[in-house]
Formats: sequence, C-alpha cells, structure tokens
Amino acid sequence: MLTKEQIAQRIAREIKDGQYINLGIGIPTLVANYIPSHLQVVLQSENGLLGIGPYPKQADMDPDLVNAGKETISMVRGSSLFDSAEAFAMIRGGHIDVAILGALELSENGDISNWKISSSLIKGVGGALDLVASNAKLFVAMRHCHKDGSSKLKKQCKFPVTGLRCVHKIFTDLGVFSILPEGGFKLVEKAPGVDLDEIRQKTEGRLVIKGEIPEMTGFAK
Amino acid sequence: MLTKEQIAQRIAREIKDGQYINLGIGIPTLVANYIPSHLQVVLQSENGLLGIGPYPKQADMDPDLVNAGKETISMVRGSSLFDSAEAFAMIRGGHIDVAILGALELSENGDISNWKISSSLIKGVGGALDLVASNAKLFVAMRHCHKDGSSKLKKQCKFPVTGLRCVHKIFTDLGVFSILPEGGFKLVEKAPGVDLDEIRQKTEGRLVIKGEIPEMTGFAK
Amino acid sequence: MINKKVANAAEAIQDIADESVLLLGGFGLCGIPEAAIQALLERNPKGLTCISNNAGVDDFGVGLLLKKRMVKKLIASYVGENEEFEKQYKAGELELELIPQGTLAERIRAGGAGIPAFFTPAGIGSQLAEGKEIREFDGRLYLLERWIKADFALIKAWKGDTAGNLIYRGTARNFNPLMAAAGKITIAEVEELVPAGELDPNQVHTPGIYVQRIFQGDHYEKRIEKTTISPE
Amino acid sequence: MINKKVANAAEAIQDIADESVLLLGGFGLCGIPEAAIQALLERNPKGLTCISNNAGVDDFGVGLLLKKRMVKKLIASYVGENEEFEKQYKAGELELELIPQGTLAERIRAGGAGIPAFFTPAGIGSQLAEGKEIREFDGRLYLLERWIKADFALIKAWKGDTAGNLIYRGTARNFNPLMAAAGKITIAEVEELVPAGELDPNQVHTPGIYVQRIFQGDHYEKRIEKTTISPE
Repeated sequence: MLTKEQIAQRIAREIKDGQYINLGIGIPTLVANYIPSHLQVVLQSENGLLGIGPYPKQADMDPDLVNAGKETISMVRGSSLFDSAEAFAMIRGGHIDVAILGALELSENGDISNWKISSSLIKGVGGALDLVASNAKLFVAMRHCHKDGSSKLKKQCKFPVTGLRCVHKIFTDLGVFSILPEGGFKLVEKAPGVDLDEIRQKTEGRLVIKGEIPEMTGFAK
Repeated sequence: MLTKEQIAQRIAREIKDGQYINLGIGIPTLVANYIPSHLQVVLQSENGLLGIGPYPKQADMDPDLVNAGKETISMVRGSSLFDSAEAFAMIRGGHIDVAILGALELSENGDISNWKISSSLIKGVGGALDLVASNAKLFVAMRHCHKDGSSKLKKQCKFPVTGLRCVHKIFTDLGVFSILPEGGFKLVEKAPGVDLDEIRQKTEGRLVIKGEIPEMTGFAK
Repeated sequence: MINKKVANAAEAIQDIADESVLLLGGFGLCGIPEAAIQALLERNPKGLTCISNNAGVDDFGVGLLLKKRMVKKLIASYVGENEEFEKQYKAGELELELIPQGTLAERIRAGGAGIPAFFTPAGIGSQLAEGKEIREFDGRLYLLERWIKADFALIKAWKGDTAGNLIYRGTARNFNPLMAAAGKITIAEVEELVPAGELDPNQVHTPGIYVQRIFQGDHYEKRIEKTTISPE
Repeated sequence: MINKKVANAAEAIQDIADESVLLLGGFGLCGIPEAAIQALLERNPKGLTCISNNAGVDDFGVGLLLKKRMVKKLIASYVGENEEFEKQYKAGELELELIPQGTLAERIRAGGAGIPAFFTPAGIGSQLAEGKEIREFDGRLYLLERWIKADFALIKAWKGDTAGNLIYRGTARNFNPLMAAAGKITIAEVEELVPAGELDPNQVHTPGIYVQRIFQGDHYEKRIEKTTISPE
C-alpha cells in the first residue's frame, strides 16, 4: 500500500515537459514536491496565479499570496497574476493540460464525485466542477477505499456526480488504473506488496486485469 | 442653420457633471471641445481608453495612443487603459452614461440607422450597434437632410436599422428634437434664423410643435 | 476626472439597507473588504443576500455578518471553513446557493459586462444542473447560466486613486475586479489612496468607471487562514 | 518556466498553411503584428480566413495580405479604410462577415474562455440579427452569439518574457489579449523580449499560458493612420 506521499510521487511521473497543471487540495498538492526539476512545468492556482512556488520562508510570508487551499505560497520567476474570471477562463477554455484532483468516488465509466452537500456535511463545490468539465487530462488521486472499507471505485457513483466520463487515470494506494472506453477500471500498475486479490476485493466496479501487471518501484525513502 | 461646430456646442450643454461619455466619429468628436471645464466628465474611447485628452502636441504624438477614429490623442490625468472586450463590457454593461453618435437616418419612434452595406458602399459597423444597444442615453448629431435634400428624420428608416427605439435626443443644423413615447419628433429648440416652416418641410416623419419654441442663443463666435 | 473619494467606510456604506444584495470580494480571507465589513457590522442591516466565494471564518470576513445574523441568503462556491454557517444552515435559518467557482466568477463577470446569459460546461451531469437548460454545441453539452448583479459591491484593492482606478496585489485580486463591474454601487477600499494621475494608466486593473465610492482603510489585519512555510 | 522563445517571425509562422484561420490583433494600424504579417507575405499561404477588427490600409497591415490575394474570407467590424478590400469584395473574390465591434470582441473572448455561446443586445432589430436566435431576458431582447476560435493568433505586445507573459502599451492593447487566448497556436511579437522573471507578475496583461511562441521584432514602423495634433 502506498502512502499519500508515494501516491503523489507516482503521479509526478506522469507529468510531461511544458505542461500547465492545476493541483487540487490534499494529495494533489503534494505532487508539486516530486516533479523532476529538469521538467519545465507551470502550476496554476485557480484563485489567480500561474507559477506557484514552494511554501515561503517564515520571513517572506505574504497574506496577499495564497493558493486555492488558502495556504501561504511563493511565486516562481516568470509568474503572472490575474482575477478569478481569467483563472477559470483558462480552465474552461482548455488551456490547462493536466488537472489532478481528489475524489469521493469514481464510476467505472469515468464519472467522478468530488463534492457532496447534505444536512450532515456542507463544504461546497469550489472549482472542482469547472476543472472536471475542462479539457484538461484528469488524474485522480485518492485512497482506494472509504474509512468504512467500502470501495471508492464503483459501478455507479452513490454521491452526486460532479462530472461525466471525464477521468483519465486513477492513482490509489493500491495501484494505477485507466478507464476503458467500454467501461471498467483497467489495472495498469500495482503498489509494492499488494496482491491482485486485494485489489479485486476492494474494487466494486468492473475491474480488468490483463497480462502481467508491473509493480511500482523506485520510491524515494 | 447651425454649423457642425455649433451643433457640437449645443450638445455639450446637455452634459452633466460626473458623466462617462462615448463620442462617435464626426460631429460627436467635436463635442469634446465645448464641454465646460468646471464639469468633471470622462470620455471613453471604445478601443480601450477612459480619459481621452486633447490632440497631442506634435512632439508628444504616440502611435500607440489613438482614439476610435484612429486619430492620435492624449490622455488626461486619472486615465485607464484596457482591452476591447473590457471596453465593450463597459458599454454593454450600462456603465457609459451618454453616447453621442452620428446617424444616416432616424425614424419617428426612435430607431436609428447608422451603417449600411451595399455593393456601392462598404464601410462596416464598428462599435455603433453595441453603443445603441447599451443603456447609455443616446444623443444623435447629424445634418437634418441628406445631400440630395431628402429628410433624415423619417417615418421609418429606409436604410438597415442599427437599433430599435433607442434615440433620446436629436441635434441637427435646424434644431433639437426629442422622441415622443407615442412616436414623433418633438421640436424642443430651433436654430437661430430658422423658421418653423423650413423644419416642417424638411422633416418627413411626424413632427410635433407645441407652444412657443425657443431659439438657441449664446454660441461662441 | 470624476472624484469618487468618500471620508471613510461608514460614509461609504451608509445607504446599505435591510434586504440589500451584496457582492463581497475576496478568496478565503485574502483580499476581503475588511473595513466595509466592520462598518456594516455597526450599521447592522438585516436580511442581506451575500454573494462571495467563501463565507469567511467564524470571527473574520463574511463570517462576522453571519454571526450577527445579518444574512438571509448566501451565494458562494465553498463554505467549508465556517461553523457558524453550518449551524444556521442546518437550523434552516439561512438559505444557501452553491455555485461552481468558475461559474460564479463568470456569472458575475457577465453581470458587469451586460451578458444576460451564457453557456458553460461546468456542472453538466451534476445536481447543480437540475432545472437548468442544457444545450449541445459542437457535440458537447453545456448549461445555460444567468448573470449576477447586486445593489452594492464591496471590494478591496491595494492602491487606488480618487478617480476610482484600482490596482490589486498578489492573489488578493481574485473576485474583486469582476465584482467591481457588477455592483450598482461599487464601494472600493484601498490600502493607499492617491490623487488621480498618480497611477500608471497602463497598470490599472479596475478602471475607475466601475467604482462609485472609494476610501482608504485605516488598518488592515489581512489575517492568514493557513500558515504554511518552508523550513529555513 | 516553459520557454516559448523562437528566433524570428519566419520561424514563428512556419506552419501557417493554406486555408488557415487567423486572428490578427490591432485596431486600425495600432498594435498590429507587423513582423508576423511581413513574414506571412514571404511565406505566401493562400485561402486564409482573417479575423481582425479592421482590414488595414492598402499598403499596411492586413491590407498587405489582401493585396497579395492571400485572403479568402475576412471577418471584421470595420473595413472602411481599404480600397483593395472594396475592389475584391465587389468583384465577388472575397467573402466578408461584418460583426459589431463589441460582439466581435466578446465572441473572441468567449472562444478563449470556453464559453460556446452567449446572449448580447447588440444587433437586435438590425440586418445582422437575421437567422440568429433571439431570446428575451428580463423584458429585453438579446441575440445568441457563438464563440470564435482560430488555428493561429498573431498578436503584438510591447514587452514580453520568454515564458510568454505580455505587457501592452497605450491603446495598442485592444484586441490582442483576447485573441491571445483564442488561438490554438498564439504567436506573440514584442518590441522587447526579456528573460522570464523580469516582468512584475502583477503587471502582466496576458499570462504566458496563452502564448505558444514569442519573438522580438526587429524594427517597428508603427504607422499612424490619422495624424491629429493640437496647435503649439
């Protein structure tokens, strides 16, 4: 089973030179730490910044400079600042190449649920619906199961759907999955030490395992 | 009969303190020269400037600073620059208080024609359609008649219509007219030395003359 | 130039009445109209509709208005950081309209720009699409969304001039420029107010035409919601 | 940061082919992509669709492309200053689509912003409304207008950096920022190209994400269309 950091590390390997990337809150934010330094990529913050840098040193902390998770951040050289309409024009207009988001659940045809509202839990929707509706390649980072042990990889989403048929690749603590055109989670890689039966058991939707499944290697300690 | 400059002078008397104004090409542009200096008003140029100043001195001429008529201009203190989408967002969004335009023809219910396209004359539409569709108070500055002597104040427009029921006040070389709610050009003031019969004769649409009609006075020589 | 300067926050907001609809700038606690909110607490109008990306926190930002029960309805994209909100909402004392952040931004931009409605892909397939018109363009589905306008927009900038021109700083820009254009009366507060002519026209973010009143705030707390630092 | 720098105009436009759809920035002759137009004349692709507010004049700007018969269709708001255009149009050799200037700007902005269609009041009652959907909102009529996108956008800025960030100057900004976002490949030419990090992020008008290629032009004529001066 992968740790949160290892999931982030694994996703970072998907990043290609020259990409503009939006990182959601949670595991996606961690991905920034593992992007190889030889790649030229730009991280967007949907509250109005292209070019997120590392967290600032204590002395450089600036209340006028936060990311979409409201954390204090820094800017890299060559950054630009803009308003919220422009930030989402970029997203909606297909200018962001990759969006990495968390999710509550996924369905086997690529639908995603990443917000819910009920009398017992109200958080809001934020920018997730705009991101899943954009043309960005959508990577999902999440634990494979809910805390009660039930699978987050479903036949159909139980929670309200945020976007239809939009997920490209899924990175959980158990493995990497793609969505098959005809529906179904195709296992692409498995986490070190996880056996296929565990993945079968913890995947509620249609799971496709074909041929030899490589095991991930090379995680930083 | 008023000269072009006198029509502009007369319109300038309608300007109120605190207004944002868009001036069209031709007579409207001249209005700027006659706005009383104690009034705080701002002139918009729909190619991206709030705060048009006078024509520049020869030495200050800047090819990167032109008005909507492509003339070199200057900026007053407190100006701001923006792109064309923002310029028309201002217009369409109802932020401009007064638009002063030329016209080919007007109808007695306040329709305006200010562009035409035919095999013999192609100019284009520019920003006129956006201006007449805005919530700005629309003042029209034009000669009362075409060169062939036919009236520009019609029952119905012969040229293609640019905007419906949008004209507030009309300033010609013969007089000032408002549009009656039930339709009709109401004579408000007449030009010095013009008699009412001439106005009757040169107005094709319904003309309403009620009571004593004041004659304009006080033009700068 | 037209002079938009007023003396202070209290004067700026003096005609915000019960049942007013307000746009409030800011993202989280970043770039919020601190001084106007403070003055509003003193004036204490009731039954407000507040449109803001977030609900602030319990003791700062829009959260203060909620706590004082001045808000009837909240239109926002994310309200997760506010317990007072959750309490009132669960008790049925507060209406909530949740809007995807990009759609919220675009609806406000449309309000300022005179676009009564537009189509967006965000929300297709979700609960938020219920009751909305759906149309296909070039093989893809989109929702029809309406403009948002308000009686007042309360916004915060870094520098401003007496003509109402504004310059923002960092990510404190966020919703402020769009809201400036969508308020019938837009009240801008700035950290530094200069005479018209001192800002470079080429660097103005919000043209003065959108601002009806401007004042310089006294003291900005600029509270940080989440302090995250790199090791030295 | 991603480096967008190319050597020169010829390299920047090398894949503009016959039948390409182009957005060309500028208002009149102000803020037009002089160097890209010059390189395009040499490359000489045919059957172009050019989307530009104006058609230039006979011997400058888009007018040069018309003169060389490289243009099949022109989409513009005002073409009054160009005799070559008029000649070809009357001879039926050139298609023309006239769009109100504000609608043209908003349709291009929509293209860049992923808004497939929107409603605007401009054109209601006019010839240009023919065949378009009309709808009433809040008692007023509006036309439905579609987005505009293009294969390439050729734009001109004052300063730029290697990351593609742009700053415009004066009213030479005009259509350039909107077009930057609506081109599949956006080619920016600048008077001064600096390394990424030298422009203030707060003053950038066009974020680099919209620009795929950038180069510094050699010599800008910046021709003035109408010289108007005040007496000394």
